[in-house]
Amino acid sequence: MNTNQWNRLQTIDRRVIYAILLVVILIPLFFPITLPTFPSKQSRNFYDTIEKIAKDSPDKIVIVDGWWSPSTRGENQWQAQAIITHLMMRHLHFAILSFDTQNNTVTQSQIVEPLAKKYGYVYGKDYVNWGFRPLAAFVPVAKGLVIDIPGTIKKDYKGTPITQFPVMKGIKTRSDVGALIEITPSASAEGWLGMFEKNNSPPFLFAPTAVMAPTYYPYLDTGQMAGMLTGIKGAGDYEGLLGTHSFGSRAAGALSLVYALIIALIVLGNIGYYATRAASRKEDR
Amino acid sequence: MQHASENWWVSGLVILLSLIIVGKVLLAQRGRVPFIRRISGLNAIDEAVGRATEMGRPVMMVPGISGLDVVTLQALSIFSYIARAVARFGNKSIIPTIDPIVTGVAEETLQDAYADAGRPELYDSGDVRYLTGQQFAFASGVAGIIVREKVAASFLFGAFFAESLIFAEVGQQVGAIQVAGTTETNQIPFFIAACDYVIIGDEFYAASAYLSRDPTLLGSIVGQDYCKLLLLAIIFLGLIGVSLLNVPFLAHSSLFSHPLHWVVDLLKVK
Amino acid sequence: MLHTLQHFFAPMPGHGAWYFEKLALGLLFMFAILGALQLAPRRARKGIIAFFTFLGGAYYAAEFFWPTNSATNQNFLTPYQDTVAGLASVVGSFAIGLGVISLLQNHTRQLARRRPGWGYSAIFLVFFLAMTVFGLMNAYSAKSTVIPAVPGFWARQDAHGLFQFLFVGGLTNLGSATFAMIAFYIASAAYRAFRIRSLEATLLMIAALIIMFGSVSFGTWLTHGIHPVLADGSENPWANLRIENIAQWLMLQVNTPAQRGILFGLTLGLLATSLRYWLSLERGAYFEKEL
Amino acid sequence: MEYIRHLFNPILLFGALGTMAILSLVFKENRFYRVFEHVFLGLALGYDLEFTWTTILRPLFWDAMVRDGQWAWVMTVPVGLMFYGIYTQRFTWMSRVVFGIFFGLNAGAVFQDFAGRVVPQVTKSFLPSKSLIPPPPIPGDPHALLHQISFVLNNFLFLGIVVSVLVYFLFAFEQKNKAVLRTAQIGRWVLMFAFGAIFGSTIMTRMALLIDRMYFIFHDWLRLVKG
Repeated sequence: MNTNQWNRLQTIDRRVIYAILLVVILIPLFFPITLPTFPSKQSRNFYDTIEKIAKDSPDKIVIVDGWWSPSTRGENQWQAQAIITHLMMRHLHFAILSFDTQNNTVTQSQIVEPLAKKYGYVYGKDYVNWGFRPLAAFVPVAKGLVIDIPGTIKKDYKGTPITQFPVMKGIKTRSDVGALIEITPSASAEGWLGMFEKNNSPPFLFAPTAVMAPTYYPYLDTGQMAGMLTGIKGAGDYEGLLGTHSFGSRAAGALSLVYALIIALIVLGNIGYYATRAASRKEDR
Repeated sequence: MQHASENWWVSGLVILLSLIIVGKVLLAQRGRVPFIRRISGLNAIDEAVGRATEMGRPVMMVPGISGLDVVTLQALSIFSYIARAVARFGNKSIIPTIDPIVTGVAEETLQDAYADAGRPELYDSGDVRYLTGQQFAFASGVAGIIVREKVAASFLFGAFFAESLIFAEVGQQVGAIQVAGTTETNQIPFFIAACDYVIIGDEFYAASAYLSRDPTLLGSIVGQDYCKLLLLAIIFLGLIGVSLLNVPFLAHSSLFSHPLHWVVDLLKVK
Repeated sequence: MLHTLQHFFAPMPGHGAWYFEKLALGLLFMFAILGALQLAPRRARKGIIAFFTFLGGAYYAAEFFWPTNSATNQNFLTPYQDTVAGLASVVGSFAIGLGVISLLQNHTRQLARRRPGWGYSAIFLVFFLAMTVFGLMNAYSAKSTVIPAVPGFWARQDAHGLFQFLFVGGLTNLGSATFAMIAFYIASAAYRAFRIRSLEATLLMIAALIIMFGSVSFGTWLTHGIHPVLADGSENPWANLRIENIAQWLMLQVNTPAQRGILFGLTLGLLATSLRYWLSLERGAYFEKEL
Repeated sequence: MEYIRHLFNPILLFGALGTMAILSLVFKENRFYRVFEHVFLGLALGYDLEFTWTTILRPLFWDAMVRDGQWAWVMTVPVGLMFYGIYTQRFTWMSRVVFGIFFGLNAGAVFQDFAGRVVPQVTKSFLPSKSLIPPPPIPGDPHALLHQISFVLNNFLFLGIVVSVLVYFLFAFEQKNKAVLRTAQIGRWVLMFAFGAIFGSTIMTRMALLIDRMYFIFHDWLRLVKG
């Protein structure tokens, strides 16, 4: 190859890159590629924690708290879907809580209700929706849940007193909570860790978007978090562990291809750069 | 920490740092003008504005996407120097804004800078453009301005978030010379990838001092430097304390370990 | 004295006697202050601005530094935080007119003079008006009919439905789409910037590659052969070389301290700049202009 | 027929057309983009106006003043009018008074911010275990020495990075001193490495959004993708 051809490698037109990127994302959506998944340690710990609750304390309630809105549904929705599927597969009781207005509607109608049909979950008997709280109310809610759950929540999302639901029978304080699951695009873990959790009891399971995740590794090291799902990769890991292979694994497949593409582009660009430079040096001599 | 009384050592430190800064400012105003190091990206302003003028295309400045806060004001004061260069070359500038109050301050800033450079007639009421208060609507509007006006120089200073890369890549694609600086550390990598010159971290706060060589601002920068050294000294002291606590002999003798713990925990807030 | 003041400013839910008089009085009083400011000599103007700037900052500074009651962690200023925040957001909200006026001016001018691209200004104005009208209708009477039903073609549309169309169909989707543009740009930026042309660019590239390999399946597959536990059940020290562990170490041991160093500089810069604004020590064209 | 009706569902159709229009900009600026850019800006401004009224002015100002009789809120109106001084020669300076109040409000909050955000970072740089001398080994640990060595190395590295980055950000001390200059250079290299890491860890979230947009078009709207 001469200098020009090498040079082409480092000056690929951006529109070509964009077109390849689109194709690479679309292929796994149409033709699911199930790549072998290697779930990360944190995803596996997340999964194992739920399994352990199902075995050791199946009568406790699991709180599923969501701070995400449709703007990060690309990651958080699939995390929520995988986690709730797992809860239903092991027939654990759970409660939905939201600190975002749209989150509560989306979680209830687009995730839980379709899954409930599949797994025969009945509202009030197997799960309950504690509704939406504004962010300003976070501190009183988090602190209140420690000592008095019915007194803090009072009513479900439709205004029915929660004590009327069989699922809430015997659920009084923090010690009746099997796990706290937090699905979020923001820095919401610190609040729960500071005001609700006590030495990872009940187990704190965290599902942030991929950008947020690196900030929270220290909490995993200190054992303040039992497990973490990192973005869509985490959702894909989880579906792999569950064996469900829904959209999360397809998106994770697409993501692998995208990463491969970007890495390939970087390598090509550098080969082109190196070869062109070497050739021009030769000409200089 | 909600109030000073939760830990007076911490609050005392904040007061001490403030006094150092204000003291250095006052000293500099009395004539002790200090010297500061080169900030490479800022020397490119004249070059960028000059080239834009040769090409007959406008200069764009975006003061970030937060409301009227200290960061945005600092960005506007950097822009007032750029605007003077624009006025000297007789070019045109566009400032898109995301906040109505910022719009008002930006209009005043631009007018003042043009008047300062002796070209008040260059100011046009369409130069400062309020677009909307929504992050991504603003981003799509700015992207539209960049491609339609074919801006030849683009200055991105202020608080930027995810949209940083939209501005920088679109600008890169129309071939603009781009200089950027932000207080949001997580966006700096994207500016580095797509802009010609990037100023990092608190070079952003030093920029107006560097450009104006004003004694007050230079004094403030020196004050900040002393504060950094003070923070480093505290870290070293704390480290020595923590390290000594790992020496078995010292850790087990209460004569040493009590004062060591006291020193180490001085700045802790319950 | 304080009691009389409190009584004077007390809310009057039923619009009792003097409600409208007090409204008028309040307006008059404020306008009188503005008038007095305007009459003040020109050379006093900078001082007036400096005074109000100082006043604005003094509340939060005093609220922070004033010793608190240890039982409640509050001082005498704490209860007014909501009021101050409310005042600031109400007064700040009045400024939205500045933005709306300048935009409407620009677009109606385009339209009136049929300048090139005036069609886009028309589109802007139509959607602006639609969103404002149906948004407000949605807030006040969501159920009121906007478009009556035409059997066989469409059902009745109420204000809420139209607001949903504009908000969910338009605003949120357009926002997500703009956000998604970044995916394309991040790919082209990575391709262009990550070259071995200088030590700095090379370092940037290596760190990014390590993190990328550490976060996808085929990356972790590369080193999945290193088992975290040895045959005898003890931990395997070589497991630190698994790519995801290297990535994690990089984030914790390199990224965290670097970010901290930046943070110290940034926050000191913020402190210094804030002090200059608060004490009106700032310099620059805006601050040195003759008023 | 049902499918055609679904394709013309106004909310989905609006969203899908808008999505395609906006994304088309990455290839080339075009009319389709320009139309939806202006639709977007119009909607956003309208929403700003509506949002400001329903979430701020109506509850805090109008309802408080009219319904609850807190008449004193009327006094904010003349203050708000001061912004509009910029439209006149005579009252321009008045806008600076109210701008000044806002500068002050922002500046005054800095003390609490600094104490609450920065000082903990200072203490975290040596607490709880950034010691440069390793703690005594845990009994029965087969890799005790290895753990001690990595503990010390990691902590030295951590300290070294904080120091070199801070030195890079010193402005006033003339960097003629060789040691200072070299430390600052190392600081800059470390910064680049850290920035690369940030870049790498952002890619996934950004890509997930594009994947989600494609899912919206091909699953929610076109229904070509199952699941």
